[in-house]
Amino acid sequence: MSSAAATAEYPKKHYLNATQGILSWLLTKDHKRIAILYLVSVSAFFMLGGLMAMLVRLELLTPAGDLLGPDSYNRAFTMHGVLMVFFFLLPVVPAILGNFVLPIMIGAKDLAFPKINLLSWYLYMAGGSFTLYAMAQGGVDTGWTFYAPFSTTYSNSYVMATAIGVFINGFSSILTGLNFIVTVHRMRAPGMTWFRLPLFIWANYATSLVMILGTPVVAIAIALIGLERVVGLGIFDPARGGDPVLFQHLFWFYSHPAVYIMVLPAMGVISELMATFSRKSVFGYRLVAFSSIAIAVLGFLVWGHHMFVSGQSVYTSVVFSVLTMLVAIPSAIKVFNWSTTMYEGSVSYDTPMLYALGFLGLFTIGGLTGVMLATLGFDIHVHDTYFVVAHFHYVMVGGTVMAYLGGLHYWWPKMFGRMYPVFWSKISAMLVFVGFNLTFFPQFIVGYLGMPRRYWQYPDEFQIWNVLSTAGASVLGVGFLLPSFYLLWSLKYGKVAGPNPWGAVGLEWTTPSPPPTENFESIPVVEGGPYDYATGEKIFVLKGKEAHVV
Amino acid sequence: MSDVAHPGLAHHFESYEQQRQSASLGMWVFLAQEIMFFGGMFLAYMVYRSRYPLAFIAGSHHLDIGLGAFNTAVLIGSSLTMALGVRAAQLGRRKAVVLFLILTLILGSIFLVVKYFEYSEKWDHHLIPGKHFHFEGEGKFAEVPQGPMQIFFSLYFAMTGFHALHMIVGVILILYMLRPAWQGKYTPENHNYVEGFGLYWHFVDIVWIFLFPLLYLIGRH
Amino acid sequence: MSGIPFFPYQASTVAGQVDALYFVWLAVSAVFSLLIAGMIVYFMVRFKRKSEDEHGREVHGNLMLEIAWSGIPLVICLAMFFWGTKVFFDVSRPPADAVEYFVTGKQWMWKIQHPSGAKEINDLHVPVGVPVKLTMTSEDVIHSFFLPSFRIKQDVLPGRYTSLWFEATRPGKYHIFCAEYCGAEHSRMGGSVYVMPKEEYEAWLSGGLAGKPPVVAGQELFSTMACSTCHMAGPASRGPELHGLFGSDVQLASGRTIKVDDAYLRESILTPTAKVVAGFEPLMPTYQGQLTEEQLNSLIAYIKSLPKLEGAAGQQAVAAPPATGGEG
Amino acid sequence: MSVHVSSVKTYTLIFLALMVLTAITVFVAYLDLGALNNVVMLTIAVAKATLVVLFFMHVAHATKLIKLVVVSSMFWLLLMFAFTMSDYLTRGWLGVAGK
Ligand code: HEA
Ligand code: HEA
Ligand code: HEC
Ligand code: CUA
Ligand SMILES: [Cu+2]
Repeated sequence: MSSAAATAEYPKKHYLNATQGILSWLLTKDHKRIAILYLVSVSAFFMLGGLMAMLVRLELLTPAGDLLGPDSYNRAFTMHGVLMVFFFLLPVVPAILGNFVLPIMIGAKDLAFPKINLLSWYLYMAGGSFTLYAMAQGGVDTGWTFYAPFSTTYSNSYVMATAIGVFINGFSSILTGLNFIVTVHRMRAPGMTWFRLPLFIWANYATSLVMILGTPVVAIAIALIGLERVVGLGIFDPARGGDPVLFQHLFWFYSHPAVYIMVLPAMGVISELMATFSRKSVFGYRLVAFSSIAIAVLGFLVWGHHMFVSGQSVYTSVVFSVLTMLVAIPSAIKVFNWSTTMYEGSVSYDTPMLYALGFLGLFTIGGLTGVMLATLGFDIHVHDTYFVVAHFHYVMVGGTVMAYLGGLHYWWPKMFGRMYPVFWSKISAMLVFVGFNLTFFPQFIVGYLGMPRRYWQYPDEFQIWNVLSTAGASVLGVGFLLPSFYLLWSLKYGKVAGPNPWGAVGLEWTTPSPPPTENFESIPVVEGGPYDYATGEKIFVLKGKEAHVV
Repeated sequence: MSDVAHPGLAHHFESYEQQRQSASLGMWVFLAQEIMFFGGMFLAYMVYRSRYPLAFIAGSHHLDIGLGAFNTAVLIGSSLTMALGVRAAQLGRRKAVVLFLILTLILGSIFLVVKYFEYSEKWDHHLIPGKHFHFEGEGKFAEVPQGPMQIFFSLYFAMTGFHALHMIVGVILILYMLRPAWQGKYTPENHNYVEGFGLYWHFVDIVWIFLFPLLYLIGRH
Repeated sequence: MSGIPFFPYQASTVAGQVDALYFVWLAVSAVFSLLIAGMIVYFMVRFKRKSEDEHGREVHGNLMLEIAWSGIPLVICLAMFFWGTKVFFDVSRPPADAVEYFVTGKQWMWKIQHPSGAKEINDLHVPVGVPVKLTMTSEDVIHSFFLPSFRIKQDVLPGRYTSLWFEATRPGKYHIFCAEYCGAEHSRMGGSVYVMPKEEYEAWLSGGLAGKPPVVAGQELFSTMACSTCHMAGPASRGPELHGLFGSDVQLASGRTIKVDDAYLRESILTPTAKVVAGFEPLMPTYQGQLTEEQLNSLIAYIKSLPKLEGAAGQQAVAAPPATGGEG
Repeated sequence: MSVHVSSVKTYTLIFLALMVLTAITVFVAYLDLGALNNVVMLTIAVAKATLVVLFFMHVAHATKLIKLVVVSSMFWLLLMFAFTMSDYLTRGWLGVAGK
């Protein structure tokens, strides 16, 4: 923390106390307040999803199915996947961090469509409610992938309610993407050219493209599943000559790009963190910016890698395999660029940076195993085993969740104007890192040994690895719980942070913390790049007043 | 255009031009999303039509080409009235806006009513996919298997159903716009809403422009 | 099994190839992970912030470096892609002499039929050193036949055939898993594959497992199901000649030609009118719902076994199918 | 910048063109052109859609960005079609069931 913080004062009027009362929150159009609404609700869904994960891990402690019945187990991992993917990881970075800082970063007073932004949150809550209803009724047991014909004809669980939930939630995601795209195109402050945009903006822009072009396809696919179940349409029904593999195409056409919805904004966070905590601009800014777009675009052409053993044509598999390899290259570029950003930098060990460095290591492992999975001859052995489970937790938890926590710890003082206890936050970062590896590394091994995923009981020889994994999960759980305590504590008792506790550049650090409702007294004029640490010059000019940088 | 005190200017925009541009980009991005939404069904159509050509021909023969063509004309007509409505708003002609919105509303409703009769005819002939489905083919279609026939009709209902749903939403939105239109709220400076809605309505028309030949006109010779 | 297991047994000809892919990838991953970790740690220490208002020295990029770290992973990936694809095709293409077994998946069991007609549930006995091809289908949802020690798996779909082949190299007992989630008992839908020396396998077969070879069963069905009334070969036949049909190209009434494979035969029997043969009326009734998956397998096996006839051979050949190996 | 206002005449002409194209497409459906039937049908549908997009939806006078949105979303749709159909069209090439 820079010394600036010590003398800072808490502003009297800011977005949190601008208006009072619960309605002023529920009807707010302020992007910052909507971000807080998301923060609360997304965290709740994460806890619920985490609870399901704990059930799964506990059941798997022993080879026999002793804690849960098979039906409960299947519901537990399905609800875990559905909640975590659709209600936690997809919205977490864009809807919380993106909503909060995106407009400020580009010098705007709000997103282009504040009402639609609020509508997004309501759709999210509506979708969530349907899913919770399904859960309360007894849950769903189709897996988060809803494969037909199991989901359409054979499952006796609350598929319809969940499908409606996911469908509605999809539109929340679409509207967020729409808002971001229009905002980035139309609301940039004067002088904020495309190549002066912080990389977080580039990443969110790329994400939004995926949200717009991909989400509707999964929406219609899930809708057709629902209609097949309820009204008896027969589009995927093999008994009537339908092809269940067609559903997989439609599902993965979205759901592969969706993994980039989950990771691109996280990558944007990492770009910001590496620059701020190395006090230096990101190595190869343009390459990183273009990589985001490349990932978003190429990411649409690889979905078939989930279907190598599905009965898809072998020739199509070959095409998807090589394209998957290609999409890994921009990610590789980014990892190297981030690492070398530290070169000749001024590297601090603040909590957000610890998370960022954790991300680099874990995402590398997750990504490399992803490329392994893309290798045809290899995937036929490990497909639908714990190897895949380990891969995606490495990228999703080790990657995105780490980045999210880093971003949260980075912007927390901006959001609430107060610092959290540094010591505890570092402890939690370490616990997460250690617990995470202990949980998921053994799954690579047990996966290669042949343990299939979605197994409620398993042969004895796999037990040792499952015990390690369950042990790790409990450490991980503690690591994730800690922040909720000290962050809440800091709201009231934390040290006042001041406008720029990290000595960072970027428009959001020129506003008071917490920022006023309108963000800026007047729209700033931007005269420099996003990470001009070295020049030490003032790069933003507010009308009449100058903002300080560094 | 000056940015002081424009009647329709929202607080977070700097100028009305910025707001207008945002609205139109936003609407187009929304339509991009719609294209992909219907695209999923068109893809399913493509897969099954190439797989079961005969069933698709048989199914198509069971659709009423007259009603289909009539509805196509009605929708194109409604697109015309909608376009003229937007034009009236651009020029600030209050009564013309109202008139064209009402005409569009009427045409849209006619389309839906015709659709209703088509659907109920399918119901009477047991062509609703599901347990009671039974297709009586004649002549060269006598032997077309029931499964693929069900797939044809599933696609028919899914595609026209989601299309009709969009029409219904459109009709509701017109009803919602009538009052401000009557009050003269849509002016040369402030007609984003009508214009955005127009885009939506035309898009729905385009979907039908594809649905009509793909469903009604297969193998008619 | 003793000790902590790290790798599954290598019990098929392809297992070694898949493991080789794995080990090379592991090495590549280790190198890159250590490289990244090394860089991070070194930079953290070397460029640790010394004072509060210190800032970094601007380094904007380095073209050569960036080309290197895009190019090297690209080359590695492409190399692994080609290798992986080669292995994939080896695993996908059964040798011509592979012995065909039928596998039917059903919630939650595997029904397996040997070429000799022997039937088993959840267990699969195979001779060592003989290429085996499994032709698989499902009666309900999607399952997936997974043999970890052989490093192969393939989804098993309702309404369609998929296949899998292997040549076991090491006698023993190995897991069969269902790898595609299929409902409540998914994790119990498995059993064992027993790889046995040839003589033992023969002995096991003669151990009184009832069943007719599919070709024989198929031949019987062919007459009981009245197929023979139309498909009797010769000019009077109402249906097309089935001899030598498998693997040939058939001209359809729609003008298309199609290669006859398992899927086509299946479709021709279940929904004959979906693809009508040129020059024939769509007379054939549908057999959907009248045949079990096993019966269908048998019929197809029988049709596949019919050799191409030279000249106008006629009825006899249909009546007397070629003798096929394996006793019941 | 002011908004482009099209004339009533333009709209009416487009409307008439659309009606004529509809009539043609129905008429052509009754002719036996073999595979050409589909080609003609789709060409007419695309032509009609293009007219609507360009004139009723004012894309002819819109900014480059909007044109880009229109073109790229169509392109995306075609990508989805092409890659999925590549599976259906090559199934069975290898001559091994399910590969
Ligand atoms: C955040 C989510 C996320 C991300 C970012 C990724 C990223 C990648 N994924 Fe992953 N994936 C999932 C989430 C994600 N995945 C999920 C949820 C599933 C399972 C779904 C289910 O079935 O339930 C899955 C499944 C999955 C499969 C299917 C496996 C199977 O079911 O059989 C495949 C196969 O190709 C794959 C590949 C990849 C690849 C190549 C990348 C690449 O983008 C990774 C690129 C990154 C790097 C490569 C690392 C950095 C690079 C270097 C340090 C340089 C050195 C590099 C080389 C030498 C190559 N993933
Ligand atoms: C964002 C995505 C995400 C995240 C964060 C996680 C997090 C975790 N996941 Fe999850 N996982 C998926 C996405 C995710 N997972 C998906 C998509 C699947 C596939 C589902 C399918 O097959 O359909 C899956 C499947 C999956 C499986 C495989 C199940 C199977 O195939 O049978 C396992 C097994 O170990 C697992 C474990 C874990 C663990 C231990 C965590 C831990 O990181 C979680 C730790 C977090 C907590 C523990 C929360 C903290 C809170 C508490 C401990 C307190 C309790 C709560 C209250 C007081 C209210 N996950
Ligand atoms: C009523 C007469 C009739 C009966 C009974 C009949 N078929 Fe056929 N079959 C036909 C005709 C006619 C055709 C060609 C038209 C077509 O493809 O549908 C045909 C086509 C076929 C084909 C495709 C041949 C090709 O050349 O592509 C197969 C395979 C077949 N039948 C198998 C069977 C089997 C197996 C049975 C019994 C279970 C059976 N048929 C019973 C009349 C019959
Ligand atoms: Cu059968 Cu899983
Ligand atoms: Cu993927």
